[in-house]
Amino acid sequence: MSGDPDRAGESGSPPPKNCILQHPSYQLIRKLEVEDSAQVHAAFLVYMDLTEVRRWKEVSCVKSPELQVVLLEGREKEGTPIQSVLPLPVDRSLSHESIRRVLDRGFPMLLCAVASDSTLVYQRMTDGLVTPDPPVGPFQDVGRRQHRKRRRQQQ
Amino acid sequence: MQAEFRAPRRRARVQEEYEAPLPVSRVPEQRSHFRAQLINQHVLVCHPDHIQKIHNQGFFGKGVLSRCRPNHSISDQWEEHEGLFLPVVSQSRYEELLRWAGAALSAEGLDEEAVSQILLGLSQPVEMEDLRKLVAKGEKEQKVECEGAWPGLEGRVCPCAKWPGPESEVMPEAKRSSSLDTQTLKPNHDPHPSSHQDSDSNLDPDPVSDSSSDSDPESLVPGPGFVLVSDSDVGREVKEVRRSPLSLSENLQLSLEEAFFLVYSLGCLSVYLKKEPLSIIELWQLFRSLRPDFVSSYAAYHHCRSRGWVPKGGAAAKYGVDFMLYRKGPPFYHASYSVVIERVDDAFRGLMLRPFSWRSLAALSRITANVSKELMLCYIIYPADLSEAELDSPECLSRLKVQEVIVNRWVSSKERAEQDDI
Amino acid sequence: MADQKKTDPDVKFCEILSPSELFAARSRSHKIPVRGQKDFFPSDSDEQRQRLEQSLNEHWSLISEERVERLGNLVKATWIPSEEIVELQSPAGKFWQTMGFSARGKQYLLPEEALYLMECGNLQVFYKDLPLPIQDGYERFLTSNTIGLQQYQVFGHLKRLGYVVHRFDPSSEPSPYSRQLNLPQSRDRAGRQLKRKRSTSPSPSSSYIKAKESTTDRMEEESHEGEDRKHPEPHLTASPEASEVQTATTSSADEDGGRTWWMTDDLGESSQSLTSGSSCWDFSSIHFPDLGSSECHSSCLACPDPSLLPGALGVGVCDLAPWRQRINLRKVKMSPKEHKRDEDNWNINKDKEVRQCRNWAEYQQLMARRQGRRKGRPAHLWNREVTPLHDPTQPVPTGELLDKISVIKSSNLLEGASRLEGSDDWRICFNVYQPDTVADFKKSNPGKPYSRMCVCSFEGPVPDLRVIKLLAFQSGDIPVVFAVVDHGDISFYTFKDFQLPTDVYP
Amino acid sequence: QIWTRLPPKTKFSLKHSSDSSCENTRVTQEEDWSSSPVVGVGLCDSAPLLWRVQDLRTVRSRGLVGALLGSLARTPRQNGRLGRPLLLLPEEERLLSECHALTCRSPGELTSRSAGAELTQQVEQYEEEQQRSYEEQSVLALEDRKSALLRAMTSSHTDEALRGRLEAFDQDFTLPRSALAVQLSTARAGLTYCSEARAFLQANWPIRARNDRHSDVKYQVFRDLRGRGFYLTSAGKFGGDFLVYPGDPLRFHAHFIAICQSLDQPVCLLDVLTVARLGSNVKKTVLLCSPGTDGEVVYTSLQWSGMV
Repeated sequence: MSGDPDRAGESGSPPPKNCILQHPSYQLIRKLEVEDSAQVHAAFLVYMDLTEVRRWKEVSCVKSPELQVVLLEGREKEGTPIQSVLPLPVDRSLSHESIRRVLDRGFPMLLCAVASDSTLVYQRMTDGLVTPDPPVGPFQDVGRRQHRKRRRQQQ
Repeated sequence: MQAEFRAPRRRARVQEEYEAPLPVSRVPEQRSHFRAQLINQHVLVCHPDHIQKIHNQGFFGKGVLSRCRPNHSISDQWEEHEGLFLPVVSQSRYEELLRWAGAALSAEGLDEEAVSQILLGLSQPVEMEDLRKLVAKGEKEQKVECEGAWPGLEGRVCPCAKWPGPESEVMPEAKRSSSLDTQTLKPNHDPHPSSHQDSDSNLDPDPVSDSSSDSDPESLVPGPGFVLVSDSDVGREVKEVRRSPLSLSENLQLSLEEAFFLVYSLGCLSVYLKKEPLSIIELWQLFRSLRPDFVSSYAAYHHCRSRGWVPKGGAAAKYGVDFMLYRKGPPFYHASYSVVIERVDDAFRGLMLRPFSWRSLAALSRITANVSKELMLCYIIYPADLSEAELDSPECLSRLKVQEVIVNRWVSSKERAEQDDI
Repeated sequence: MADQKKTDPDVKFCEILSPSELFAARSRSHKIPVRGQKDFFPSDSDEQRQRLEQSLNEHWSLISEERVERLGNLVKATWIPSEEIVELQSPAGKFWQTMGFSARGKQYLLPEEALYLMECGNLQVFYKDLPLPIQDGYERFLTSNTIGLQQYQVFGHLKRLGYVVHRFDPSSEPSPYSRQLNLPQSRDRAGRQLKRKRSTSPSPSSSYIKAKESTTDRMEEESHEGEDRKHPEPHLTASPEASEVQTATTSSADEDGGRTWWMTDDLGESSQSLTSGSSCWDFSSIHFPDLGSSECHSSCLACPDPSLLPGALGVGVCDLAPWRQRINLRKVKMSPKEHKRDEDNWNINKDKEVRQCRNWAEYQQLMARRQGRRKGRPAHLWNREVTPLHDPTQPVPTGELLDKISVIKSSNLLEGASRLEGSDDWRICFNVYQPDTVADFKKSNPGKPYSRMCVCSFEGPVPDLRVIKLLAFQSGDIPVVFAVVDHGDISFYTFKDFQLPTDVYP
Repeated sequence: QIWTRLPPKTKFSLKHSSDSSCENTRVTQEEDWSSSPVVGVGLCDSAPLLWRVQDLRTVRSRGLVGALLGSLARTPRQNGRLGRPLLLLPEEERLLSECHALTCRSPGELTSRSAGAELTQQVEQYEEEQQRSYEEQSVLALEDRKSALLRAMTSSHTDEALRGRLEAFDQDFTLPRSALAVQLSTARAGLTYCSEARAFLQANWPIRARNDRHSDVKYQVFRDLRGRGFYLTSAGKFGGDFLVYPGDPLRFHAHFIAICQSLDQPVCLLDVLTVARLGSNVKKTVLLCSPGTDGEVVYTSLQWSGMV
């Protein structure tokens, strides 16, 4: 182990600089002046995940005035449509109304539950009724083909 | 009626060494004390060495950019370039990184000119010869890099896209074969960081296909402070080696329960708010104010830890519970229990942390069974005479009691197949 | 019926079969058509429409089928509304082994049993000399006095699978106290009668109680089935502490209400006196007793300071020699691994400075001095009123560490359960016996049930810990199953006591 | 049944509420009820049960599924396929009663029926009918025996021998009383109701407490989805309120797990995760359904995303 127990053990020494506080995107999110700091942190983690891990494009942070939360918007890949992401700490509750508020922005929406240790769980939320994909099986062939056709027609 | 204990299931492939159950020394000479920072009501560990120890000994926390262990790298695409293994980034990505570095430098008070000077210097191609020399210098160089995560005021560039901390170095071409060399340099390097990424992929038919684990684990080898910038815009692909403009230093985020356990039960962590370390009482009161149910959730967490199990709150979000309980640690065993914490008073009446209906219980029990885990209700029993003043100190824990209950669905007929007509 | 047919054939509803239909029904099939694979998307294809039509036809022909039985195979019975039971008029069939009871020289069925047998085509129940259709069975037999629809749904579900299902009568169960003492059940009929009168649930009519009385004398089965438990893995050991706690608390909890208060009161008092006493001890005046030192061969312990003893208690000199002989002085054999751990363990007795201390005060001073010197003991953790549970500068093996930080006590379902008052909302409804026991089943001596059922509605509340404890206490060592009825669906859940075993890694 | 042909991704939000075809379908359906026979409900322990096959068919043709509770007459000792009675969901019961298509038949009728002389008459009739049935069945049984004999003997016996045997049958054959086939009726016999009696029957319908908000929300959602042609059953075991089928559940798998809640009701995020997880495990979309302010129901589909 290449630790430095002595130095680390001294209680008096100042803590190392924190990287998060200096991250430019973090500063951007803070400028939105959302009071709920747990939600702000959640938004930052999701922002980092989208940009750094998933490499989304054109990710921006916006404030929802009705909900007083930070929303993220971006594209999964270049040229794909914009999506809204609502980051929310996992111990919260939410109403259908607040989901509708985000959907009303007009983009496909993801709800991202942020666990206390920064684990993220994304849920897709869509206005209206989205028929699930049929289970795979030989008997489904007919339905599946029609399903695809329908989907194509809608797009 | 006592529930039968079901033996935890070992993972089929275990790719890492077990270090220790908890991040405490077991010989008097070896002492370790760790440090974390309270940011936005969350506890973050920044020091790479601390991160390693806290995570590997007891599996506390999660890398904010990774799925469990902090192992995020600047690029998931790596290439061998004239004998050196380097991460590949696109020109646009590189420019993005440059912009960020610039923003960070401006934030530190540099004027525009100085910033652009530094950035210009940064983005110059690096000669392979120089790079090889740097690599040869070896560990000494590494130490320097560790100190600063950001380009300093002196204009000295820290080539540090490294992660995680001390084990990052430029990998010589004999990346895996010269095992002796690598081993000494990287004593606790995990060759397969993604090995337990989806901690339950074996048994848990994760609804979404596990596409991320398809990526070659080798490519996640921690990188040096240099990147291979590929620019395909000019018709043919041009690749050149440059310094990485900034470090994407990853932090370890601890849940409040994990942080408090390390501070109070093990005495091995100090949590700083701004520059001041917090006392146990301060931390307790702060956490209680952040989360009204902190006493109950900590009591449940503490109880499981004191029985030697590893509770993980993050994985539990996937299953809609408070935490998952692992034997030994997620890399070694599948989670055994999904735990839901309930708070009850002296007369065992529920105080409804999470109002349960048969509907929600049915769903929980079903998904728990689907991934061959058991649903455990963990009741925290508060004595009637426990005052608010007492609750303001963690010493109230000794007045609480815990009752575990296993919820099982009983199938009235084994032969009766689940009705398929749904 | 027939009369209406004649008067107004158009609006008359009739599902009564003609003699020729009845005759034809004797040879009808007993097979249930297999349902075909379902489609995922409705399309307008003829194929799909055809398949739907075929499925519906099959469905309706199954649903509309009426029960037709040979008269000779039917047991006749009459409904006695005043007593809410059914009296058999002809000899009982095979079902008598697991259902019904005799009284006053007659044979009776409980309403749920009668209804189930009607549905099975075994029983024809008459009321005022006319046979009751199944619908009347449901509407007349199932009331809040006897057994509700949801309870009957559970009863029927289990019976159809072959389980033996009896009403649970709390007064006929041995009390938890006698269960614990393993008392043979009292055969004093008068006493039992008295108990039954007190019983609140489930409330069968009094005649049923009396009737059942004569048949249900039985001995509680003493034998306990050997449970084949899986052995935990080597490192995994259920903490002995937990099991100790369990037995200790159950014994006190199971005591009569009259004695529990006395015990707890006593405990409180003794602990109080202990703490008040300790606070006035002067540590600097208490010397360490010299017990083991090999240099000193004194064979006597001096009298303790009388000020430390409760009044009027005289303690003389203690001769150590006989005690020494009884102590096992053999060296403990240790594996190399254990040796190593032992060495790693920092032994306080090897510490020179510690050995120079003559009393507690000096030892504590030494510790305080050391603490000040010690690195890695940050002031913000150690110089405050609450300090960490573990001092990382004083390493201990993991097992010990876990013991040290185990500050939250474990409870078990029986702890404090006896003081809980029963509730009408939650009660055990049925005793259930496994289908494979039917062959040797004796109503007079049914033995230990496989489980007990508590029927609840899906729209109702989920049991809280109080309810779980209450029913666990009532049921003893037999698991309570919650049968939750969601319209046509029934799901079964158990809430079992559990103590997470301690898992120690070196 | 226009709505079963809906494209799977049709939007039914507030914005699209003006969709006229949707309105029309619903209106037509309600009107249709007036021409259909009234359904007779028996109350058992206050649960609404349907007994007559005709009633079961009527509600099914209206897309109401209910839940079968009884043992199946053909093979009673199994739980895979159950038989009459059919239990109506509270929403089905409410829908029927609001369409004036429901009447209650209490066992009280039976009591009034069974008074004095009338009862004696009924018993006599019952016995007469049983006797008549016995005679008819005897004839049928004899025929049956004869034809069986004929089949068995054609090859090996002479006509004479056969004729002798058949004559002996005619003289000696008696059907044992115990071999009489009798019916154990399922539904109680009684009057059906004609549509004119509707208003009167409506007044008779027992008033039940349905004041709580959640049942109102559930009812509005049920009504709306049914109006769109979906079939609904209870979804308790999936953690939801309704399972939503694109067509008759006999032939189709459910597509959705509907969760009904008013727009402003907060739901614990963990509960949302649980049910969304379960939905993806069973390959169904979780549907949040809330009645909007203008009577339209708002739907949001919830799917476990592919982002791990």
